Parts: sequence; structure tokens; C-alpha cells
Amino acid sequence: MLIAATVAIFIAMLLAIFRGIAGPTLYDRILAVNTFGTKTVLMISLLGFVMGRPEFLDIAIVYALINFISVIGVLRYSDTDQFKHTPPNKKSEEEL
Amino acid sequence: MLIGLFNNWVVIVLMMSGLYIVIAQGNLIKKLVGLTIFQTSVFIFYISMAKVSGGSAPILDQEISVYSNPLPHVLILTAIVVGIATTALGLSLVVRIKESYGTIEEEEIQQQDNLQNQKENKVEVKE
Amino acid sequence: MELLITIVSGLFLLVGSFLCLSGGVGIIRFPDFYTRMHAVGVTDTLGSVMILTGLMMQSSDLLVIAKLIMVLLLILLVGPTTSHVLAKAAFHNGLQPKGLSTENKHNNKESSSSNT
Amino acid sequence: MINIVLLSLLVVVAIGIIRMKDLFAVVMLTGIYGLLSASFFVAMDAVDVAFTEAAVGAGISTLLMLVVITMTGRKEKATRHKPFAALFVVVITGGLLVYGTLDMPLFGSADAPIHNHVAPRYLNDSMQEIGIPNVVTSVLASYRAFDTFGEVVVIFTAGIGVLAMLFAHRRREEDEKLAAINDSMHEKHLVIRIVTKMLIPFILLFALYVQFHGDYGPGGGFQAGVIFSSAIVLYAMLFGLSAARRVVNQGFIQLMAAFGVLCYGCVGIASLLNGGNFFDYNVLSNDPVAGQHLGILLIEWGVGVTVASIMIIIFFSFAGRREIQQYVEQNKNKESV
Repeated sequence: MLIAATVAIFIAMLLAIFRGIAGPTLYDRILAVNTFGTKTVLMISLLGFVMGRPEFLDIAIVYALINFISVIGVLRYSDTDQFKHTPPNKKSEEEL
Repeated sequence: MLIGLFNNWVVIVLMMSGLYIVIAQGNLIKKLVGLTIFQTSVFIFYISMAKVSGGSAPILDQEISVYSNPLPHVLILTAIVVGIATTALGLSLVVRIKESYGTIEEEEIQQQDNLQNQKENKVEVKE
Repeated sequence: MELLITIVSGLFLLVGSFLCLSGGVGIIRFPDFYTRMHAVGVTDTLGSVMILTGLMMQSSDLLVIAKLIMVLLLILLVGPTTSHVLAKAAFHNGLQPKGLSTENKHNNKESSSSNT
Repeated sequence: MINIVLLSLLVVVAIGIIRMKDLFAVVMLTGIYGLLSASFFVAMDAVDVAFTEAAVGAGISTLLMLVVITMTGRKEKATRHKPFAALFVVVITGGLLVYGTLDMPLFGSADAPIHNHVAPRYLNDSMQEIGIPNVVTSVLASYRAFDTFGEVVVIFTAGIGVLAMLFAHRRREEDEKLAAINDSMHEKHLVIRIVTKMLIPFILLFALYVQFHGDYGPGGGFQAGVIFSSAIVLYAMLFGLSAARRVVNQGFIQLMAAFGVLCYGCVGIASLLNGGNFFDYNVLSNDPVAGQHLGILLIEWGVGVTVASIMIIIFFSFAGRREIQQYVEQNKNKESV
């Protein structure tokens, strides 16, 4: 059952990567990174159990924290200022 | 054989992707990303060398007898933090280049430098 | 009793991985950002709760359970917050949900270009 | 098996990075790349490395690149000439490297040369000699302490370099105006401010746990430093740089960066004065193992303080530079209006 869950998480990760590469908007990419981070947390926890040493869950905690911080940072620096100020010719309609 | 060397080949592919970005693409930030990829491929190489099949993480425990090699872990652990520090230094250079040249494209910087040189040469000839 | 716990935790894991997978399909297949975010934001949180609960049942060590609870609390706190902020930021910066009329989108674009 | 899947995903992401022209997307993919390589490190038993890579690769480095992109522009210009020469060099080098791998020991083989020299000694004797279960920490802080000292000095130097490049003295009234701009910007993020306020003490506490639990589980000074600094970075992002500067004074943090390196070096000198070699902790106490514990504790503390301070300094420098650029731009706009 652990293996099945790990495989499922892997597939979900792959799909998130495709969304991250395909875009098309900035927010799709942020969303992809965010879900990818959550999936990574789950996968680390599962891997600990699969490999038989589940005491390294500290890493999963770090992942959850860092994921939060990086998403907030990305929003903070993409939300305001520069990306709004870019003249329209630089920013195609899709990329908004 | 195929599975035994797969890690090494992926390392080579990643390393060459990094090298390609550094050589072929003109944007300085992209170049730094390429350097990061190159760096990470080296990390992956070290860490996959350290793995012993059937081994466990090198944190000693009574019930476990086979451990992976701890030495590459130590080297890479410090290398990662040094890597981010040097990347930050590179990024600060990029910021300064942007401030003085107004661009971070390699070709445009080169053009501006050439123009500058030509001007200086002309001034010298006149004098 | 042992068997029961194994079965129940297996069920939790299965449901969790199904939820994660369906979220993954949603992020690929849905037409625009808001629907994708809806698919992922909801299933991700519940899916991780399910998987982590399933793992908690399988572990005997108290410390491991405590750490899993910490991860669970973090995900419960962080997941919805990031979804909320993402949607808000996207909406404030003028990303229109698909299905609103294209004229609307056009107007929006014109006004933004006249501003800058 | 897991490693094959993860490595294939890494290749996919790397190719995506090559093909992207939008630098924002590149940075996002770099974040995913960091997370992926960190999960690979977990699968390869390198828990300490995964810890560091998670905090660094996915967190700080993504943020720094993002800040720089907001300063330098988002789009990459297409290069005019075709990259055939580069492709040629890359293919030739790659081919030679693949040829070189044919003699490499196979993945996971226990009799590879790397496992036959110092590693058995570290694994077998470190429990008696050092007395802590995490072998990575004992190698890092005791057997190879001199090496680690060099790394800490490199980080310190890089921090000084960034400071020298980007430091700009700002006047007080500018500072207040910038703070006003920032405050107006944060009014709308109410939910996230509250959640952040709940999380920050937890992150700081967790950093201290990682710092002092590094002997028994994954963790140590490097990881703790990065996590601690990311809490401050989070605060600075949400509540403005001026508020963060009031919490962590710039002069104080510069002092702490130097103090960490000094603390590390002093342990070495103390062991010299006690009659041992440089970084030979056995002489620090009557009992060799207790001496080792003391030495490792002090050294990890020095590493943690330095890394945390340098990361905070680096972020403050970049964000401060960005705020000043914004200020200048706004003044220009006002004049033109």
C-alpha cells in the first residue's frame, strides 16, 4: 500500500511539472510549485516508511515550512511593482 | 550495466545542459541558473557514489549494520551552502552590471564596450 | 486488531493517493487558472491529511507520530492560506476567469495599457 | 527504482529550463529542480544533504533570483546566432564523459573504491571516538573540522563581497518614505500576516531544534542557519525591510557574522593552547569524549551564527538595493508628471 501511494504521488508530481513547464500564466506556475512542494512533503514521509527509517520526518517539516516561505516570497515579488509596471509590449496577453 | 550506470549518465546529461546554458545563452541570470544546474549535477554524482545498496542513512543505530558512505554527504552539505553564497555574489554582480550598462544581455554589453573602446581610441588619435 | 489497523491505514492511504491523483489530473485538464487552483487546493489538503493519518496508524513510535502531527498541522495551516493568497493575487492583478465574455477581457487590457 | 524516476523528472525539468525564455518561469522551475534533487538525496540516504538542499535550493536561492529578476527585467532576449558551436562542444564533452563512465563502479556496489578507505573507520570507530550517532556531523565537525572552517570562511567572504557590491547608505527620511510605501502595500494581506505571525516563532524554535539536535538526527549548524534566516526573510518580506531592520539591526548582524567565524577559530586555538593539534577536541576536557561533545557544540554554534547572519545580510542587501531603485524610479515618475 505504501508503494502504491508513492507511485501515485510520483504521477501527481509529474503532472505538476507539466503544468509548471506549460504555464501559461504566472500564477499557474506558482500553483505548480506549491502543489509540487506539498507532494514532496508527502513523498518524503512515505519514503521514510518505505525505507524503514521513519525518524527523519524533520525533513518533511522543513519542506512544508520552506514551501510556504517561497510561495509567499514569489507572491510578494510578483504581485506588486515590477510585473505590473512592465509596459504592455513586454507582457503578452497570456502572460498576465 | 544499464541500470548500474544510469545515474552517471543522467549526471552527464544534467551537467551538459548546464554547460550548454552557460555557453549558448546570453542572459546573465540564465547563465547563473545554468551554473546552478551544473553544480547540482556534481552534487548528484557525489551522493549517488555514496549509496550502498541495502544501506541506510549514516546515523548509527543498534539494529542496522549497513550504512551509506558519510564522507560525500559531508562534502556536499558544505558545498551546497557555499554554492548559494557564491550564487548570491554572482547575482549581486548582475545587479551592478544592470545598473551601469542598463542590460544583462551579454551581446549588448559587448556592443557597448566596443563602442566605448572605439570612442577612446578616436580621442587618442585626435590628441 | 493488528489486521484491522493495517486495513484501515491502507484504506486511508488509498483514498489519499486517489485524491492526490485526481488533483493532478485536474491541474492538467482544467481550462483556466481558477478551476485548476480549485482542483488542486482542495484535494491536496484532504489528500495529505489522509496519507499522513494512514502513516500515523502504521507507526509505533510516539516521536514519529508527533512529527507527523506537526507536518499535518503545518499543511492544514499553510495549504489553504497559500491557495487564498494565490487566488486573491491573481484576481487583483486582473486575471479573468475563463468564460467571462472576451469583450470584458478586451476592455480590461485597454484600460491597463492606457494606465501605463 | 525510485532514483531512476526522480532522475528522469530532473532531466525533464532541466530541458524545460533550457527552452524557457521567460525568466520568471525559469526561476519557478529552478525551485522545482531544487525540491526534486532534495527528494533524490533522501532516496539516496543523504538526509543531512537533503535537509540543506531543501532549505537552500527551494527557499533562499529561488527568492534571491526572484528579487534580482524584479530589478533586471523578466524577459530573455533571443540570441541571434545559432548555437551550433555550443551544441558541438557539449556533445563532444558529453560523449567523452560517457566513455569515461564505462570504467566507473556500478551504482550501489559495496566494494567500490570510495567505500574502502576512510569511510569504514568513520562508521566503525566514530561512536567510540566522538560519541555521537550522526556520523555526518562527527565527520563534518570533528574529523574534517579544518575543511569546514575553510567553507565557513568562504561563506563569510561571499557575504562581505555581496555587502561591498550592493551596500548603499540611505538617509533617514528616505527610509521613512519607503516604509510608508511598504505599509500601504501590506494592508491587503491580512490572512497571510496572521498566519505568518503564528508561524515565525515556530520556525525560529525549529531552527534551534535543528541546531542542537544535529548530533542525533539530521541537522546541524548549516541547516539551522538557513532555516533561522528564512524566518527573518519571511518577516522582512511581509512587514517591510525597515521593520525587519528594526528587529535585526544591520550592524549587529554584521558583528554576529564575524563573531561566528571567530568562535569557530577560537575552538581550534583553544585546543592548540591545551597541547593538542588544531581542532583536536580531545584535550578540551578531561574526558576525550566530553571534549569532543564540547568542541562540536561550539563549532556548530559558530557555523549556525555565521550562516544565519550571512544569509540575512545577503537578503537585506538585495532587498535594500531594490527598494532604493524603486524610490529613485518613483521620484523620476513624479518629476516627469
